[in-house]
Amino acid sequence: MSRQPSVLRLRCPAQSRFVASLRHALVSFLRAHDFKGQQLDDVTTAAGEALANVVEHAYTAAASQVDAYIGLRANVDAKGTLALEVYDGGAFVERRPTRGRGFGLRIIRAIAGRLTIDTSNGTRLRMIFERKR
Amino acid sequence: MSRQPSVLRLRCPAQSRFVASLRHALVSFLRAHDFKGQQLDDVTTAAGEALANVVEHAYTAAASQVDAYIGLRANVDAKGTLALEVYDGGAFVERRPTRGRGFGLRIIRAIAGRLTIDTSNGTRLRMIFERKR
Amino acid sequence: MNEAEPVKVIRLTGELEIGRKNEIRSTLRAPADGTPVLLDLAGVTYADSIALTELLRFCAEAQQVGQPVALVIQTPQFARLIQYAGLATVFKVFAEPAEALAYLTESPRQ
Amino acid sequence: MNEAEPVKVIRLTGELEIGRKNEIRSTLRAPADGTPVLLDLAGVTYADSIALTELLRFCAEAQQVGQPVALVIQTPQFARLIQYAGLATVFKVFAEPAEALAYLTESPRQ
Ligand SMILES: Nc1ncnc2c1ncn2[C@@H]1O[C@H](COP(=O)(O)OP(=O)(O)O)[C@@H](O)[C@H]1O
Ligand SMILES: Nc1ncnc2c1ncn2[C@@H]1O[C@H](COP(=O)(O)OP(=O)(O)O)[C@@H](O)[C@H]1O
Repeated sequence: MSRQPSVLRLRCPAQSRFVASLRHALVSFLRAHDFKGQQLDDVTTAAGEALANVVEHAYTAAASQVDAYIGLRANVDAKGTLALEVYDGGAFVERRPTRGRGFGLRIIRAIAGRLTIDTSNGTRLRMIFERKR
Repeated sequence: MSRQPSVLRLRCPAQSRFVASLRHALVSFLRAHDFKGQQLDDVTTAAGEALANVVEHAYTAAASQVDAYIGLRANVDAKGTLALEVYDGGAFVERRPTRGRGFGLRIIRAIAGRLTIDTSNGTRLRMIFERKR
Repeated sequence: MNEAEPVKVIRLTGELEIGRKNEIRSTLRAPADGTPVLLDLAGVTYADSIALTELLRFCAEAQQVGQPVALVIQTPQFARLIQYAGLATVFKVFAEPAEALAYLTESPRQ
Repeated sequence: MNEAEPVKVIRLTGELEIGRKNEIRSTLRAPADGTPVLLDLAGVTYADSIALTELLRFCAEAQQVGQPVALVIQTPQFARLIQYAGLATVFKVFAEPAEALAYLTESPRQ
């Protein structure tokens, strides 16, 4: 077991073609830290939804010259607890739920034990996962 | 093509079991940025050697309580040029070449167009790769 | 399965995610004639809510022309995604193609 | 290949890298009796210099007991790694198992 924290940080243009590889990089990192099975799937699913939301919503109102990026930060501490953050420099879009949409945050809420959404400066989702053994 | 730079940063305990997944995470990131074929292999090989050197050498003289970490940073700029850094907080070990050893830096030199090794504060290898198309 | 009631098989494999949205959308086109559709998703390794939205749209279009749709899903991540999204009762999901086929060709429908 | 000259096959697959150092070391043990060894590395997907060091050690041990060793390598990354390390003339590398076998069983050796 590792005593020090491990950190993965990724920053990419907020384009759909980068989402899969951000997810793959996260999976590689989590596997090395003994995440597996359903928990590995669930964390990956939640990350995928948060990343897709950045691509789909964060920069819709932004000027085209803006630096439209997605950020991801995964921190595994000495106890194996994962803090996962997905963030952007865009603007959160308040919206009424529409039929056939609005699954992303619902899925994330179903998975993440603790979720905070900070929209004070872009959008930052923070999810905490205790490692299951 | 992305206009903004993309960055992957990883930090893990300097243990051999993390090296493969750091490499996998790098491969995922590079694939998304259109690295492929021999160049993708070569960059991966160079990164693997640099990471292995940190595990094998950087902290051999260090006290056991030291925060023995490996760092990796990959930056792809708007032109597609990759700056790859592998760094640690240990001490570079000057050594005479031994038979049957000493391949790591030789392999890295054969691959990296531009290589700098900064040993002023831990060891930091910096390699630059122009993207081949 | 008899000649009178053929089944159209639509297959998607790999990762059904945001980067493949257009491809998923164009693959999921309902035949206009009401032929039952077996959506073979057994080879899907990962799915996200973008894929779910396309599947929902496809099933709604199919329902409008009275076309039954059965999904074959074997990937735990995908099956759980549908649960988490609250869509468990919306899709007709089967683990085995034979079960899906039986549903499409044998069950009585109005 | 005849009864008088059997060939021992040692196979390693996947990623031959620092995380598997101990496993690679214990797999690469030279038989003491001089039996020719076919090192089947066709299924290797990646190799690093840690693996090269173990291969070198194995080949040196084999040479001491007059035991010929042929490597089967098909992965471009692995083949190039050997070039970059300056070891192209040190290992007997073949792309096909049949070629390696022919070398081990047919070529005249002192
Ligand atoms: N990163 C983000 N930036 C801006 N708005 C967001 C972001 N994430 C979510 N939202 C807002 O929250 C709404 C609900 O998101 P979600 O539940 O994922 O559903 P959907 O993406 O299908 O609309 C989105 O429609 C959007 O208005
Ligand atoms: N990150 C590092 N920290 C400390 N020493 C290093 C590091 N990388 C390389 N070295 C030194 O450089 C030497 C040569 O490295 P290398 O060419 O990879 O060969 P090898 O690892 O087989 O010794 C090492 O033996 C070590 O003394």
